Amino acid sequence: MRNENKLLRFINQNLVLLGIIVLVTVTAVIQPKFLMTRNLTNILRQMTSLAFVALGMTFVIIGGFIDLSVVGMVSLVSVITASLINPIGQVGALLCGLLAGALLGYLNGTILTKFGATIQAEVLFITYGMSSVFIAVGLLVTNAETLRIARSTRPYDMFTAIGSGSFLGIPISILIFAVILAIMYFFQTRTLAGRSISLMGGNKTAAYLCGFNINRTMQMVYTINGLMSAFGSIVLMSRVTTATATLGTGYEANAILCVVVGGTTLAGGKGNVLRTLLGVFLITLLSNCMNLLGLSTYMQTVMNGAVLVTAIWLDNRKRL
Amino acid sequence: MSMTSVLNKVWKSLSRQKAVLAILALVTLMLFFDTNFFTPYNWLDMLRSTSIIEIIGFGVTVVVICGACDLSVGGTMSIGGILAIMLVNANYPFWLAFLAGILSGALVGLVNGFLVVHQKTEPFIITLGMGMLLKGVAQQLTNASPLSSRNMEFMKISNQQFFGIPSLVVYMAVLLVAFFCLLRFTGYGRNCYAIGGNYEVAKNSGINVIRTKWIAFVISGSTAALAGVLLASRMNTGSSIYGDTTGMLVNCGIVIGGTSFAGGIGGIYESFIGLFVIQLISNSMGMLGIGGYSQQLIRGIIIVLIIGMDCYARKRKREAV
Amino acid sequence: MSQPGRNILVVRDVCKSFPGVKALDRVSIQVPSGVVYGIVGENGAGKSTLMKILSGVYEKDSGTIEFDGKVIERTTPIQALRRGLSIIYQEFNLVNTMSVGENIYLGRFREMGGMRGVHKKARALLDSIGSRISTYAKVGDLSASEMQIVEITKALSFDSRLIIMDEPSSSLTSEELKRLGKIINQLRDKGISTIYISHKLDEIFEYCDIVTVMRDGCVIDSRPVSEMSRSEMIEKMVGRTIDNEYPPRMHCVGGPLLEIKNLTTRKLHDVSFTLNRGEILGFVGLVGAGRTEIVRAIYGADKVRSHTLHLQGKQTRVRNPKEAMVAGMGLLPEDRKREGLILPFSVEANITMASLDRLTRHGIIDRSKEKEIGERQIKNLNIKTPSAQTRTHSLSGGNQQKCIVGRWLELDPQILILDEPTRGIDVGAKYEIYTLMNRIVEAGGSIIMISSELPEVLNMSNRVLTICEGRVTGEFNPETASAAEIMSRAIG
Amino acid sequence: AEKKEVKIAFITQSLENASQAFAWSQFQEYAPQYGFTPYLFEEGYDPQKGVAAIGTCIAEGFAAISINPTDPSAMIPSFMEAQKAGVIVGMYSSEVPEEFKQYRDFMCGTNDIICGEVAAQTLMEAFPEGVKVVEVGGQSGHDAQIKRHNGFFDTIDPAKVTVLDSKNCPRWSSDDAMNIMNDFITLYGDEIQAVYCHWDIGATGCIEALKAANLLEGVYVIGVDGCMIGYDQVIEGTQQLCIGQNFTRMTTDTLDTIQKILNKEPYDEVTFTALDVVTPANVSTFPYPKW
Ligand SMILES: Nc1ncnc2c1ncn2[C@@H]1O[C@H](COP(=O)(O)OP(=O)(O)OP(=O)(O)O)[C@@H](O)[C@H]1O
Ligand SMILES: Nc1ncnc2c1ncn2[C@@H]1O[C@H](COP(=O)(O)OP(=O)(O)OP(=O)(O)O)[C@@H](O)[C@H]1O
Ligand SMILES: [Mg+2]
Ligand SMILES: [Mg+2]
Repeated sequence: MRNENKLLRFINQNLVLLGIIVLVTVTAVIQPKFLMTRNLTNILRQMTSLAFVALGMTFVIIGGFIDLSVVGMVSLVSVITASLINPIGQVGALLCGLLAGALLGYLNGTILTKFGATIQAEVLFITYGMSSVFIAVGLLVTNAETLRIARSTRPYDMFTAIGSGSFLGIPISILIFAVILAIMYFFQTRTLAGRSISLMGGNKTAAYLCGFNINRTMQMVYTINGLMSAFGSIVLMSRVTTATATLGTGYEANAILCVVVGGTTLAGGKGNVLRTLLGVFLITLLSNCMNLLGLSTYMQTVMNGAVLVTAIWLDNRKRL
Repeated sequence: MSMTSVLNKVWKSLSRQKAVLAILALVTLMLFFDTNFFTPYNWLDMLRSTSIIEIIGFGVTVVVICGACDLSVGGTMSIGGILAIMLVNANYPFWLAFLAGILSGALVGLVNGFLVVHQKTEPFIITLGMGMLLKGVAQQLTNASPLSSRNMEFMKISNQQFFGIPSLVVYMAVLLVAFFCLLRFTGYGRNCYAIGGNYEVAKNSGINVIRTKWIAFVISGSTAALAGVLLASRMNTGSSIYGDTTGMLVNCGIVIGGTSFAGGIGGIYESFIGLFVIQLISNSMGMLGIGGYSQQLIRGIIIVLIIGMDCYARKRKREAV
Repeated sequence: MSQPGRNILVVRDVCKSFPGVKALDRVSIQVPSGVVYGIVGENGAGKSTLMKILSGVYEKDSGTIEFDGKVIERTTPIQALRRGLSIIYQEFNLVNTMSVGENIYLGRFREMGGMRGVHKKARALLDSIGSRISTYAKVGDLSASEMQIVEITKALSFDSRLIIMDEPSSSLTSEELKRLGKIINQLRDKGISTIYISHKLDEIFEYCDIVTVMRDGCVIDSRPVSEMSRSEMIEKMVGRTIDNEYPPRMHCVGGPLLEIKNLTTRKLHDVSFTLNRGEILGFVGLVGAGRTEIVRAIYGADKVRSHTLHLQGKQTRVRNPKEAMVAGMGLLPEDRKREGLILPFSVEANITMASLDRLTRHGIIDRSKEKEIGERQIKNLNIKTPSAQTRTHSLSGGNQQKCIVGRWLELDPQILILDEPTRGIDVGAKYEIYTLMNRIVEAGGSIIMISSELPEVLNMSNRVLTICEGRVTGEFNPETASAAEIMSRAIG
Repeated sequence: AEKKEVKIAFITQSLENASQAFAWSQFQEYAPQYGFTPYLFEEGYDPQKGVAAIGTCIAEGFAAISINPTDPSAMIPSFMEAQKAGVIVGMYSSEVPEEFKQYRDFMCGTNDIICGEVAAQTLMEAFPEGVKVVEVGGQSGHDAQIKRHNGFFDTIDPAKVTVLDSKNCPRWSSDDAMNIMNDFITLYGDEIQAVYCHWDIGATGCIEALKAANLLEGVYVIGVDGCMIGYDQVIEGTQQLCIGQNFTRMTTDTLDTIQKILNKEPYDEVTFTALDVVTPANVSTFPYPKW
């Protein structure tokens, strides 16, 4: 009786994990090719870029805000990075891309604090507008052309390595992600800056009266998000070897869904970057499994939506 | 003295509604250019172009007043249209097509309401997921290719004119008045405001909060589907791609108009203005020959500015020395 | 009109448990018709819980409730209302965005015949208790006492025979309190019973006919007020004898520590004063007089038009709370739920949040030290909580307040600003907080104390400033000045 | 007196699509030579915006509209209105369904169905003994995607061409194409002999996926569009077939036709622009594209 309860509670607390296990088992039984190493590494490669973006988004949501402009940042950073390889070389381009992401995020944070947007809905639509601005700038810069890194005259082997290289059999992109994740986990749980984010998410006024600089924390959160988007952008770009002003379309909604499915509430204050990773994993796995099971693309969209709605619903029931 | 105080009052109410300011600014701007912007045809055309999202917006406003939001209306709209076209093509009478469309929307609203109101999930995220799901259903229904109607009579519903006024504008006006009265003068509408204003208080005052808010979602779903049927008639087609950007656009317009996502503040008139601004921007820029990326850039900046200025005004008020 | 002998409400052996807490343990009370029934008890004694069970917000675990002769099994707030039992909660229960009339008849729009009917009937009700509030005014624009009147009017609109008021006076000025007293007397004359919960014993003695003392979820005693003395009541509440409600006043005032000159904002006009070392400086004034605004301005939480601030003789700039903390200030805000606590966070996190800077080396928080601080303050302040990791929203009001006090004690500020530190706190906890205040001044700190309870200010402070309409209107030595003198300056 | 400006509108699905952006640049370049002022309207893949744009064009008294819509059949009611108002309606690189042809005045360019047909024919010529192919489709529900798919499937000889699998992308983005291709590789591995991708940049994603799986050698990759990247891939030999559309020709044809109609001269209702069938063998004979 006791044990049963414990088991139930464990299941309840780890629904996402359970979902992943069920999905993996069912797919592996019906389509054994699922377990091929190549497929598994593919899934890992595929999820890294979204995982980066979702990682940044986790901080934004813990801080009690939201950001719809990640798609704009991902695309603009990809354009900037790809077009800088020729003039300044790949290391320079990479650094500039990351810097650009951080700056775009900082710009978001600054605009929001200057306007004094504090309600999530305000933030939602302001970043929605910013997304439009970023994408438009990217389009103006490239004239909607797709930039291909393979066309650069300078070496670009570092980018291809990020996208498709492996180290000891593990994709390099996932290694980079693991390092960043570890840093971010440490940052969230152990540092003052990380704590200030969740305190702000919990109660802005109280945090302010205890000496936390809300505006600065907000800028920091958005800068982190911009930086993470830049990482996501670069990983994605090196994987597909192209950069466009529309790269990463749909990432904003997907990232938010991953974060929420992972168990971070939109109310702010509570959340965990590791759980977000589970969310990303579930979402990525889902489309892979559907493809392998031969479901039509349309059915996949239905299933995607259904799984998300169910995941959020179940997660919510647990909290009630 | 009285002149200045009147002006002051006007200015105050204007600055409370940035959307009206934006309209005035755009209209003033257009005075300096030689276009047909000020022709009655253009204004009727703008109203007609905006009528579909306005109608959706009216329903969503009820939900927003109750303190939630509905991003699934895009999917609801396209499903409503697809069902209507399917029935019309199968030679069922039009009223049945309308009924089936609206019922499908009501069903979606019922499910949304169950999840958001009864199960207390986060409306933003759950309706976003629901929108995704509905898009998939719409694709499944049509095999992802647009479905044209073969019935020219059906097309007329949204493409005719009543006394020189496009029928869609007339439908919109009727719904505008209906929704305005619903929220302003009926017990149901007032209950919505109470729920959005303070959920617990409304509950303790004996308002059936669950039912009221749930009905709001049904209303929102039904109007979205109704708009979908009208759109199908307007376009003579039902397709799964129609609603892709609608959900975000409608909710954004509502916020631009000044209806607060926190609930309890705003109304139909505000939403109407807010949604109209969006149409006005693209119409005036189109006439000025500003297209493509620059238009997207300007639209983004205007959205940021309108909502940002609203925030800023509130911040100034909070911090006033 | 009252029918003596007939009980409007009979509660028998009601129990209620929350996870880890037995909030009510076999509670029995009997409320006759047409009386004012007082309930007193420490924080967390279970007063609010009992009322919430009566009004249907919580469900009882066991026991019986009889209202108006009928046994009530399960009820919802609205059923209770329609039966004639209304409750005015500690926190206001109004929709700020709607009009007064609509608030009174919330949810009964149709029954009242639409907008016009609502306003007409609301007007009539408000007139009947002699209030001139416009029924079209937005509730959010009203003052606290006006909101209270709206609440009472709402209760009357249901033809209530029992009105529960859970700490109605915590946000009222003495003037407004008098008005409330009048209304309660009117209710009594109409045969309507009132349950009156308060920590302010003066009010209990003034208004109530019968009083029940609760402690730790149990009813300790119920008696006519006339048969119970003040000291007896306090003794029963805290379960021990308290010789004094206030600890002895400290006399360790030194030289000037903080000098404020020409503080001006939208609401404040040229406020200047000095705070000395080792002094407790009391601010007295009506609600809205601007006391909170003064301290928030000093603390850098609000913007100001002009002011100069000298700390230990040196001109210092305090533009935000951070700088205030660096300068050695701490603020215990007025509204603990909205401004003080992070409710979904643990007791520990709430206690340590101001001193995180000190626990941080190279940006990394020392978790073991954090735990240590949490435990220390919980013990130090005797915070009643299952564990340091318990979320603060399940704590009672007084214990929540202690968490915030603990937060500042840990930081040990030179100047501690306490804005209504004992609002909604029981006598025992109050005494503890007073002792803490004394400990702080003894150690060389200074305190600015804002309180709406005049006796408290008079007994604790070394000096009292009266504030009226944004101006400092007087300075008194509480040991020599009379309460009447001070109040007359505070009223203006 | 000053001559009245002749305004023509180019209404496109989305300028985010490079081919459309290039087409618009061609309008900007050539329209002045005909004395037209070109205006741009964008649907952003939302047909409602196209309808609204046509309304604006009517209000503003445009002479002609050249439109490449997201969903041609949805435009019919507004085409009727435009014609009633005397605005010339021309389809650009897209065609309305047969029964509605009376509501547009002319069409210039190719039909995406033909792209699919050419892809199928070239594929069958390259593999006379039969071939196993996977299809990576464009944005599902999109006019071009539907037509390129239908054209291909209606042309292939089921006896010779086995379609192993076919999936559409949620969007026209190369990472979606790459993900789908990866899953195809997992499922079919070296069975895959050919890939038909609906657009060149999507083909980039497919090629990268094949490369990573070491399967690129010998796989016949088909892309449609004829942009720089497509040409590059053909030159590199990673893509075997690139079906190009000549947007400069399409634009000048459109402008020609509009001028003829305005001058009341006889004109062709349909002007086909031949597709460029670019293969590694003949790539040097085509001019390198400008987009
Ligand atoms: N929702 C709840 N969940 C868990 N515990 C609760 C809840 N509400 C109250 N309690 C606990 O029940 C006990 C009684 O609380 P109650 O609010 O009734 O006290 P009170 O007498 O009204 O105190 P105060 O004077 O501070 O308002 C407290 O120990 C409190 O922590
Ligand atoms: N005339 C007014 N107009 C608008 N708001 C007011 C007015 N008076 C008071 N308030 C509001 O009431 C709050 C309490 O006022 P304030 O802090 O100045 O008074 P106080 O003396 O500290 O009163 P309290 O006893 O409530 O602490 C203020 O924060 C302010 O928002
Ligand atoms: Mg209480
Ligand atoms: Mg105060």
